[in-house]
Amino acid sequence: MVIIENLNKFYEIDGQKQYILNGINLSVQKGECVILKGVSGSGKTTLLSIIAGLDKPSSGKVIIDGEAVSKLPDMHLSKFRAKKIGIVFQNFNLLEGVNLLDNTMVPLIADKIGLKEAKDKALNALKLANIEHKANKIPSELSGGEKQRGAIARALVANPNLILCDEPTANLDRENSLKFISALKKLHSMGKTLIIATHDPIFEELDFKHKVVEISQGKIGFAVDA
Amino acid sequence: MKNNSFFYFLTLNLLKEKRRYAGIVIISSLLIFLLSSVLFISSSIKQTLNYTLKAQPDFIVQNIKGGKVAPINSNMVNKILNIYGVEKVTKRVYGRYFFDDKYSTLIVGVDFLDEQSNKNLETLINSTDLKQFLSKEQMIIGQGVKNYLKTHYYNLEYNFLTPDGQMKNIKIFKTLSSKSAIISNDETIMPLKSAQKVLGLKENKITDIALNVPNDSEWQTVKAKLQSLNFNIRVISKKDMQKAYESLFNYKGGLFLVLFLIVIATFSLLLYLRYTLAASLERKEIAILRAVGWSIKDVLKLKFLENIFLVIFAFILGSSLAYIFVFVLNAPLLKNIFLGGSNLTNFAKFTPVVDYGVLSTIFIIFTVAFLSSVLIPVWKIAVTEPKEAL
Amino acid sequence: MNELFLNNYVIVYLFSETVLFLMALYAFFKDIVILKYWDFESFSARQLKLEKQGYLLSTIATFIFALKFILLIYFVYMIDSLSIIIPGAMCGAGVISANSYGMPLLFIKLTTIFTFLLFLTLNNLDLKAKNYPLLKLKSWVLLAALLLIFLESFFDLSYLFNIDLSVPVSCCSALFGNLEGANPLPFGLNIKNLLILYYTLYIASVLAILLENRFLTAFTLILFAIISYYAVVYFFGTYIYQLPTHKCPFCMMQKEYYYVGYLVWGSLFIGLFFGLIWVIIGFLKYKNKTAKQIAIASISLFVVLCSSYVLFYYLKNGVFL
Amino acid sequence: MHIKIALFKKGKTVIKEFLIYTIFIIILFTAVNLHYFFSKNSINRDSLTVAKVTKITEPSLSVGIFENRFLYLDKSFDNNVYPDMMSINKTGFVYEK
Repeated sequence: MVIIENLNKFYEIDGQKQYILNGINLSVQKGECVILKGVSGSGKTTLLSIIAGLDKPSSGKVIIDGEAVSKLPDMHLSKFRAKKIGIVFQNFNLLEGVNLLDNTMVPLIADKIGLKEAKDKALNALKLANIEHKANKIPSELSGGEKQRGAIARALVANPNLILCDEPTANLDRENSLKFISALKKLHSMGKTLIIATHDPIFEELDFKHKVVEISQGKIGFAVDA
Repeated sequence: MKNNSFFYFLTLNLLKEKRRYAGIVIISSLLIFLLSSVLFISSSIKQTLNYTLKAQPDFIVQNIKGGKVAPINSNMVNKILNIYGVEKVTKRVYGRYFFDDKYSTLIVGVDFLDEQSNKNLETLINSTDLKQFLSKEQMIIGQGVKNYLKTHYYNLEYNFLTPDGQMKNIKIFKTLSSKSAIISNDETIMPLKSAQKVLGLKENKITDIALNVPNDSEWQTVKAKLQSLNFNIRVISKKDMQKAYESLFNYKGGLFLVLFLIVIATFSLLLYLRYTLAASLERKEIAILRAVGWSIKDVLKLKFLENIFLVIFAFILGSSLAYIFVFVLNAPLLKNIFLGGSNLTNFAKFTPVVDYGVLSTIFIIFTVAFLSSVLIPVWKIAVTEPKEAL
Repeated sequence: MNELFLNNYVIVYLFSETVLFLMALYAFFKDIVILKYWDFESFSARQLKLEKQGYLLSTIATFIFALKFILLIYFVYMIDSLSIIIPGAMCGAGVISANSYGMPLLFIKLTTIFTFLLFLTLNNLDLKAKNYPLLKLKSWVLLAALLLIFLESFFDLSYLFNIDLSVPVSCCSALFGNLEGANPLPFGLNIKNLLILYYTLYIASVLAILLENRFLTAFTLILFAIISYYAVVYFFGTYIYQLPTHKCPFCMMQKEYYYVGYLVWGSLFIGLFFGLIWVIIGFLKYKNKTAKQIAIASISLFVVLCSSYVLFYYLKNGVFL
Repeated sequence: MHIKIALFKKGKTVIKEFLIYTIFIIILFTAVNLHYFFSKNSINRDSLTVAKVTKITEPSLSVGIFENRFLYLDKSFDNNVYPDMMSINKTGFVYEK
């Protein structure tokens, strides 16, 4: 499903290369759940954003479903992202002033879809994330956990196979974190591939993870198959 | 519409930023309102003048003395009648009568015995009243004249003071409608003889002679023949007048437009700065859109359509309000720029004229300025890196 | 400097052209940078920046194209309305021939619009592919289009500044009327042969497009456009004006003829442009069904429109002019 | 927050607030067009009748200075820089003294 080959990301400052990611090799099978562990600044977020095509690598390759995403032109990359990848952000990233239903629709809109169909799909996704009763609320009226579920609904709406989560529980209390994990389990049982970047110890207790990858200073420290 | 979720999102986005856009729409419509009002007035006057040119004789023959128009002998009419191809030769008597050193009226003498004038007069006043009108020495006055006379308590008649010091009393028969005030506001129509007296002309003297030449291709020859009647004759053709009217109001419209361009340049600059500022506020939002799968092209489309919506909204609003201001409310304040304000108050009503040329002029000038000033900021925001959402 | 420059139309026209000129100038430098430094394989920051600037260029190009199209119509309208000010002119034909810059200006305008349309088509194809295969080509086309804008601006100013309001110009009857003994038609044609050629070329162009023969399409379409010009001016126009002696390509754009001239010339040029674009992208091994359909529909509309004037005149009056 | 209402067709929805603005604009636009349709030329015809009687078609300008109403015929060349332009002191360029 996801193959990362010799991935580098660096910035050149005064002619010196500052590596953020250095020679990453990783492969994730379909349906797997992978935890990227590491302290802040270790590069796990950068790795996640390169996998999602939000950022470009300095060299190396990311292949998702047989497509080399990092060299795709914007139009294709965006379409690819809309269809194949769902992202759950640390700070939820819902559009302010737009209700949850419309927020969930956003990934579909660029794909020239009818409004009715888009709303139906969005409502389905909200149901899946157990938040459809708040469909008409705007983000500022929602609690952190509700926002998180909204974000999951948005990540699911286009029915992607790959779900990426960036520090998903960083802004949640323990109760909501547990709820989030049960939601992840549901996704896992649906056969989605999950890649989660986190440093929250709560994920240690996860019973369905396949792999834990520790990243430190831009390198893969060790990878454990669970 | 297959794409209507996009449209829905577009409107959602516009309404969400309502406060931010309201200011832009208000200023834009105000600018369009001002420009359209001015151009509507000038094109309306131009159209009315061009329309009334139908009634304008093809040629006017004047007598020039010392560079000024001097009375011409009425026996010149017979000389002109001898030229082949000439038709409807009419005497015209007109001139300014000053009520005091500021206010004046244009006295026009009309030969009511002339069959042609008679027929037109019938349509101007009801034919049943025509006999009554011709029975006495009476006059028809324009709205502006009426207004002036009324403030001086002359409701039924006026005593003109002729240049030789005599009083000439003429009854007021009718007031011309303000609908024709663009050309008749300060006019006083009276019988030819009375006009001659009021203007101090001798009986065989008239102001000038009008004539028609039905065949266009004869115009050059007839003009040459008229010129050769006397060395101090001036011949004015209808085409000269049309051109003069055209440039008279083009001039004002054009001058205003040049000033307006400066205003719109300032507006564009402000718009540019505002959008650049807004771009930094919107970065996060656009980054989210990009992160969930919108391409640069989609964002560009969204932002451009938003602005096109604004432009169209402001354009319809501004130009419709200008239409109401000019053609329903008769452009208070602004009217005097075109009609002047120092003589009799003008009661002109403007003929509603919606000229495609004028409308497209306003639209083009505004769209070009607006869209070109937001183009680069909009692009800058559309290429926001999606990783900024993280 | 003369009274012309206080005319509303002229002011707005020059203002818009100036804005477009500045945009074109900006795009010109950006385009040169892209042509020089583009390297798709690179991951460098510069390459990423260039990819983004590609979008800026296509946005500017779309903007310029849309406005140039509107401004062409506006220009023709302006020329027509100037005929009141310019002595001797009865319609746009006299004004445009007021000096020797007029006709080339009109021709450059059409070429500019065509070049931009070509760029936008190439750009669209390029963005659809995954590795920018047409980038160099489209950038060169854009460069050409921008250079044409500069040329056009020069001609614009030369044209407007050199109109002398004190010198009468010829009106259309003098420009297009039958000259004594001289045949204004090309290749020594007469009206009958001109019409035969006109309809033959129309059928040939449509067939060539349908048979996907690109060389033939280009050849017949261009020839058809040239013949159409003469056919409209010297034959179909007389039916639009319902006057056998009135030969003019401009008067039909006036209100008296319900602005039909815009439709007549518009359909011809749109057909020609899309036909040629179909030919060009065909040589690059791309297919575009829409361009093909627009081309056929547009020239067919042109032919039907012209012919119907003749037909209706005949049905109404029972004779030909 | 935004109430959506069904419009014309099933399944097609428009935000109510947007609809209000659109309807406002459409009403304004229609009113203007109706006014134009019913009142165009009615004013012109009156002017034409007066002009037919007087055979004078110059605009009735409220000009302060007395000037011959055929101003435009004074082909004056007192502006040496732009001889083709109408001289500004005579055309009613600025009407007040």
